[in-house]
Amino acid sequence: MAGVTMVQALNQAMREEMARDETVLLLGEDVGVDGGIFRVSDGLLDEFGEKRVVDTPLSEVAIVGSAIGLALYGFRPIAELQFSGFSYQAFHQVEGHVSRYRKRSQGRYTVPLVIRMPYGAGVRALEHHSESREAYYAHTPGLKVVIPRSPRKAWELLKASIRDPDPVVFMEPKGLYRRGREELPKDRRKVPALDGAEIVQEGEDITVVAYGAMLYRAMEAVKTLEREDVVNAEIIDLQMIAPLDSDTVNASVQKTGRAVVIHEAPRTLGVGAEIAARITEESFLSLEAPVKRITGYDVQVPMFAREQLYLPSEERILQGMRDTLAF
Amino acid sequence: MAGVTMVQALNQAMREEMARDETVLLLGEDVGVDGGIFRVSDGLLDEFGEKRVVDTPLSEVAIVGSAIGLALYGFRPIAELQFSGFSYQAFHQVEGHVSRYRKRSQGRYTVPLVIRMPYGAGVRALEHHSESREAYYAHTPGLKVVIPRSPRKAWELLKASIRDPDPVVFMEPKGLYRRGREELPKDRRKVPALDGAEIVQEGEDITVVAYGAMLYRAMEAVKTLEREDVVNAEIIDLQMIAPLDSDTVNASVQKTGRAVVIHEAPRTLGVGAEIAARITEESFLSLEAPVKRITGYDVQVPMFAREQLYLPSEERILQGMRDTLAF
Amino acid sequence: MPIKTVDLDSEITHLSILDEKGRVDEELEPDIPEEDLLDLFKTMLLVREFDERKEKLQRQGRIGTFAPVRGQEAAQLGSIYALRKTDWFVPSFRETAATIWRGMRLEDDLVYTAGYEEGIRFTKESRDLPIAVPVASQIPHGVGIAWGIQLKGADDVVLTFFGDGATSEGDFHEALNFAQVFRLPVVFLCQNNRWAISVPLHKQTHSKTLAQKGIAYGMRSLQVDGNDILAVYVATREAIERARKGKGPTFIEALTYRLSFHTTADDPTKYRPADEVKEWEKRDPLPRFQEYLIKRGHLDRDMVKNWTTAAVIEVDHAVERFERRLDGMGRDPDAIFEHAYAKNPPYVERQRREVEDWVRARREEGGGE
Amino acid sequence: MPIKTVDLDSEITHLSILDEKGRVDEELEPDIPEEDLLDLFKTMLLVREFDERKEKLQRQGRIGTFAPVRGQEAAQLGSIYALRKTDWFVPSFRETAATIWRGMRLEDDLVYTAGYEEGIRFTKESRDLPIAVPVASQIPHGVGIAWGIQLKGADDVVLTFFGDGATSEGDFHEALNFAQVFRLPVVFLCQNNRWAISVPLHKQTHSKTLAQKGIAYGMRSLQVDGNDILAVYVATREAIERARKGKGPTFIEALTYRLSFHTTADDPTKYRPADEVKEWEKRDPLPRFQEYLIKRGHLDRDMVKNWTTAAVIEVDHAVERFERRLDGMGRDPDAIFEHAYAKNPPYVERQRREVEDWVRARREEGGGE
Ligand SMILES: Cc1ncc(C[n+]2csc(CCOP(=O)(O)OP(=O)(O)O)c2C)c(N)n1
Ligand SMILES: Cc1ncc(C[n+]2csc(CCOP(=O)(O)OP(=O)(O)O)c2C)c(N)n1
Ligand SMILES: [Mg+2]
Ligand SMILES: [Mg+2]
Repeated sequence: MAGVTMVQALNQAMREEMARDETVLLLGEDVGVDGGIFRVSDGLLDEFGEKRVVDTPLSEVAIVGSAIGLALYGFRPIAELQFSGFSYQAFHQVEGHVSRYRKRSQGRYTVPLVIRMPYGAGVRALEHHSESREAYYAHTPGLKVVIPRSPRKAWELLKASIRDPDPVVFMEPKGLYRRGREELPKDRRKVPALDGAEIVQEGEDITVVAYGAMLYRAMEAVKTLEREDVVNAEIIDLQMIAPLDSDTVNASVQKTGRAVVIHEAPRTLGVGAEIAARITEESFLSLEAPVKRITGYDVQVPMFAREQLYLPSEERILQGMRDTLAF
Repeated sequence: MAGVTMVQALNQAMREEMARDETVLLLGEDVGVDGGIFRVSDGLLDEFGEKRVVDTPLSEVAIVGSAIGLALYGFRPIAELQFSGFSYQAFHQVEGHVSRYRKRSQGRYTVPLVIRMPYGAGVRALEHHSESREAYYAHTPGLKVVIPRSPRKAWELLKASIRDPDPVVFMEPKGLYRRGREELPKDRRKVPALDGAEIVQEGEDITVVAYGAMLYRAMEAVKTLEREDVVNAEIIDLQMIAPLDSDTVNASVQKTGRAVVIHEAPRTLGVGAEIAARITEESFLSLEAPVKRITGYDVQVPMFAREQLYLPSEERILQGMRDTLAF
Repeated sequence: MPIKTVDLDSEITHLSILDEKGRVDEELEPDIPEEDLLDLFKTMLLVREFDERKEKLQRQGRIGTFAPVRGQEAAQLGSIYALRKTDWFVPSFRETAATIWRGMRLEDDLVYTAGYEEGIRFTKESRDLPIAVPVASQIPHGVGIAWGIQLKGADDVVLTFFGDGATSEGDFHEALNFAQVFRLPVVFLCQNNRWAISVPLHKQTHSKTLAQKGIAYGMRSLQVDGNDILAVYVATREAIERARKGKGPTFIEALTYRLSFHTTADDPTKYRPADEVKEWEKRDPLPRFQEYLIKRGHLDRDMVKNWTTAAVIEVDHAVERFERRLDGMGRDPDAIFEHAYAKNPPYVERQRREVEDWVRARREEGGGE
Repeated sequence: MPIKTVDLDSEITHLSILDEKGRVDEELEPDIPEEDLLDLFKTMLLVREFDERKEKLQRQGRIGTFAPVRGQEAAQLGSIYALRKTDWFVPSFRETAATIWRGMRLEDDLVYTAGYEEGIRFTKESRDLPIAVPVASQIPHGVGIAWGIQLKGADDVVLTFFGDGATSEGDFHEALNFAQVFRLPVVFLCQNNRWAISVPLHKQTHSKTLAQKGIAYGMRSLQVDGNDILAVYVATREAIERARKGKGPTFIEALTYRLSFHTTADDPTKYRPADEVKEWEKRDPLPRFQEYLIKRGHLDRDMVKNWTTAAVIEVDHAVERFERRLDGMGRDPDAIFEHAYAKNPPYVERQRREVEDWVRARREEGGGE
């Protein structure tokens, strides 16, 4: 098959950035010799040596905390946390410091680090390996939160995140790690800066907002909808959930008058809540139906045997769009 | 002055519950000899002894983590964290365990603990002492999150939280600790179970949703509004932001057609987002204006000299209500 | 004297009773009833067989990933054997041997590993915690239970397990400090299997032993040969008895080795020299224990053969029961909404109905999965 | 041998050079230039005066709460003096003496304590971190900076401060382990002032010394009399030089005492015996250092008197400048939205305009605050 998987694209992005900028380095549990438990850093140790690809002790606080120090000193560390479910061990470092050094020091000290972590369902793993709690980070002022949808996007957004002057929590939808391939751009040097949402399909009748793995389910559902119901959907990939590019979303809703938003995370206070609130605030008079949230449920994420019942399915998404169109 | 402050009410609630139920105990930094840095546990050590009122080492993880163990064993621990700003040190224990043991053990093990923490602005303190990040906890399935508005409510809700079979994050609006006094009920034994929002004032024209310290600003603003604009507001104190009693809110909005929601927390993904989303979902056809959020801003909370510019002021709330009424 | 050495009253000892050839130090040899010795041995055989079978089931996609025990049987069984049924057992995620000793049914473990919460089955009397996936995060829970025991004046004890990697986490540090400050009846059993996934011990920490980490808390700490079931038992028993008498916690480092992969998702040949594994194969706790039992006249080769076959059959049966149960379980969505709260809030109940409606609609359409 | 003692190659020494009467151990006495000695002494006087003045300003409501230094001047100045300007200083929240030594202007400190971010003023050349309020959370930052230094091949060093209470936090543990695993050029300076707010040392941990906590990481660790500026200096200098030479981190426990309250929000008479404070008054680092300087002929009583007056005047001037600056600063809302991100997102800019409009509207109505 042509092209690369998301795992390979992320690997390539790090490789290129490390070659371009010697202040970029990678640290985390099992990122070196093992190449990362998902193989995202495969080969980087051989290429860049153990000063720049560092296997650390089992210490999320020290990984994030020392990455802060490295960033303060002038490096651009990429800290890998093995699963988002273990990122909360270091949550106080993120809330208390990563998001604040710029402010606290009146701009003198900044922490342009990237904290990478796989998140979301789809790998038949144990408890704590399937959650989507990106809203914790998106609710924290001072952070950027990026979620790529495809290999190419993963490559582009990770590079942009590494170059970004602000700290980025880079959440990798692990269900997409090996789903599908894409060619990377020919010209590898041009990297657009981090910048909001992308309209992946234009349409007139309904706005469909999603990100990460759910985007594909949304797109599949839209295909069925367009075929069976003869309507056009505008599909938006948020790409960044913080800062949230609600302007793009609102412009779309002001055209379509209807919106659904889809994510894996629990509904309550998930990103869909903010999208719904901002649409209501800014596009109220255009709205012909309530904004519909198609999301994970407000309970603990089940173990993997029942995961699919928990996640928004194509059918649920399709139904949600139909309800919204019929409202 | 008659009645008790919120600090005294909380103290009284713990005292009564500890006297009633010997499995209730209090642990935390400085809760014993010092009586808590806000004096909430004043005198409890003398009354109940150092086995039940325990000064711990400076370890939030161990405070919450050992409280989990105590709860698993059959105790009903109250864990005090000194400020919500230091609760993130133990966030992984809350996200990973407090909220999950019931589920994980298929109901065999439950953790009926209460994690108390002062939150919010108003004490002219250093960084990390003024934040309102209750949404982190409210977004975590399996937890209850309670926020009292007054001495009497603090007494009642803390007692109910201690008796509740689920884990409760009990967030105390520190700006209200010594603001105003109220009598506690004569009959101290009757304690209503934790149960959703309360309509503190009935009205017809607009629904005003708030909780904690902002409720008073909302009430003051409503007074001005009612006086100057001749309208009636229905004021709802959420009391619990998880589970969120949106049914009460929606019933109100279906009557008034308009709503504002007020909180100190950053706007993005704050509780107001969820309220706005649920109102839009369930009361869309009744809505005559977009739900207005009057909140803290999406930046790091400033140090105390500029705190008032950050917090929703009475004027901002008044203006927000007027905009909503005039929409 | 301006420069003086502080006397810390702390030293770290290393205990070993059964050597690599199965020779015993008779002075230190504990007095374990024959029946128990043989039970422990049978359990070792069973756990090995179970591990292997799970690996196959996983490769066939019938269960999910899991962490094998191979190499650590003595560390787990020697210590758990010292615990009373009424004491508390706080596992990490690799203690299948200890958990089986505590009475877990193999089929339940398979149900759990297949992704069903129902595999966790405790009775009201259970004093075993479910597995804890976030490394080290269970350690403070064990401390809290021990605190509860102390407050209640009960004479129970808590045995808390974790690995070498766990000692780098803050949770380990905070929990051990607490336990010693309050002199709680808890024993910390660190299975130092020399690897944390791909990270070897010397990259995990620069301390010469893990046991010495206990010195930070003024805690009694020692090292044992973790592949020597007798030494593990003796050290744990003593620690438990001290704890039971109110003398506070002990930290035990059991030196052992993870002979297998980290989990089925892992390929250790990527990071670990084959030689090292071979060296440790020689110290395998199972043949060593077997030699000991044979030398003591408790066991002969035939028994080993028969029991090995019996283990295979036991696992066969467990797998059959597991598969029957899976069939019955279907994909009942209700389970998602159970045990979330004592009583679900209204909107969660509405979500539950939403899922139920979906599943019903699907069934009516005659669709499978 | 089945039970053997493991040789840990680790012992904890205690260093003291200047005793409570100001008598010096001449063999260990460091060779500090007279000018520097007197500068250090002047700074001690200044910090004392500044602490007192801040207390008054706080009681008058002109500044917010703060953490006084009294009793810990030697621990802070002896150590910070050993640091080059180009080395890195990572404070906790009580290091006003060290921070002043590094060049912080008193008025900036007052501006900060009055609740304005602008009190934090760093230049591009600054190698001092801002204060860290969450206990122990700054320790890994110092480790990361040291790691950066090592990677860059620079010969700078990091000096990281924290208190006795901080040693109970997981962040302390994870950071020290990291530092030793990577042999980083960082010195950990623990000011053991025996209290963490109301929690005394023996409730904080059961370890005999805090220094021995370094044994957990195989880290060189020692104890010094923290009220003895010479001992603190000698120990820190040696540790810094080792770090500079690539020999890795050192953990120094400086035994000192918090003579004052925890912060202005605190009343230590509630929890701490007056006797204990009296005992420690006798070991006050200031008179002790003063005696030493007088004995060495560097100082006389008149100089002390004049310099004390000079300190008062310096603080007077700082307060005046502070008050003038506050006037000028107004309540500019813009500051809330500055330095939030490199570039604010559009909705944050809209929020900024919302606040500006409010403030403008208010001003136009002629309302003050
Ligand atoms: C807090 C946390 N971080 C990372 C992981 C991922 N992880 C699972 S097991 C493991 C290694 C554990 O090593 P050790 O403590 O030595 O136990 P062992 O696997 O050797 O039994 C890691 C890093 C996790 N489960 N929890
Ligand atoms: C993580 C965290 N928990 C609690 C607090 C509240 N607090 C501020 S200072 C302090 C005591 C600190 O003691 P120690 O480390 O000994 O430093 P000292 O105050 O004695 O200088 C506490 C509990 C905090 N700032 N951070
Ligand atoms: Mg291990
Ligand atoms: Mg202290």
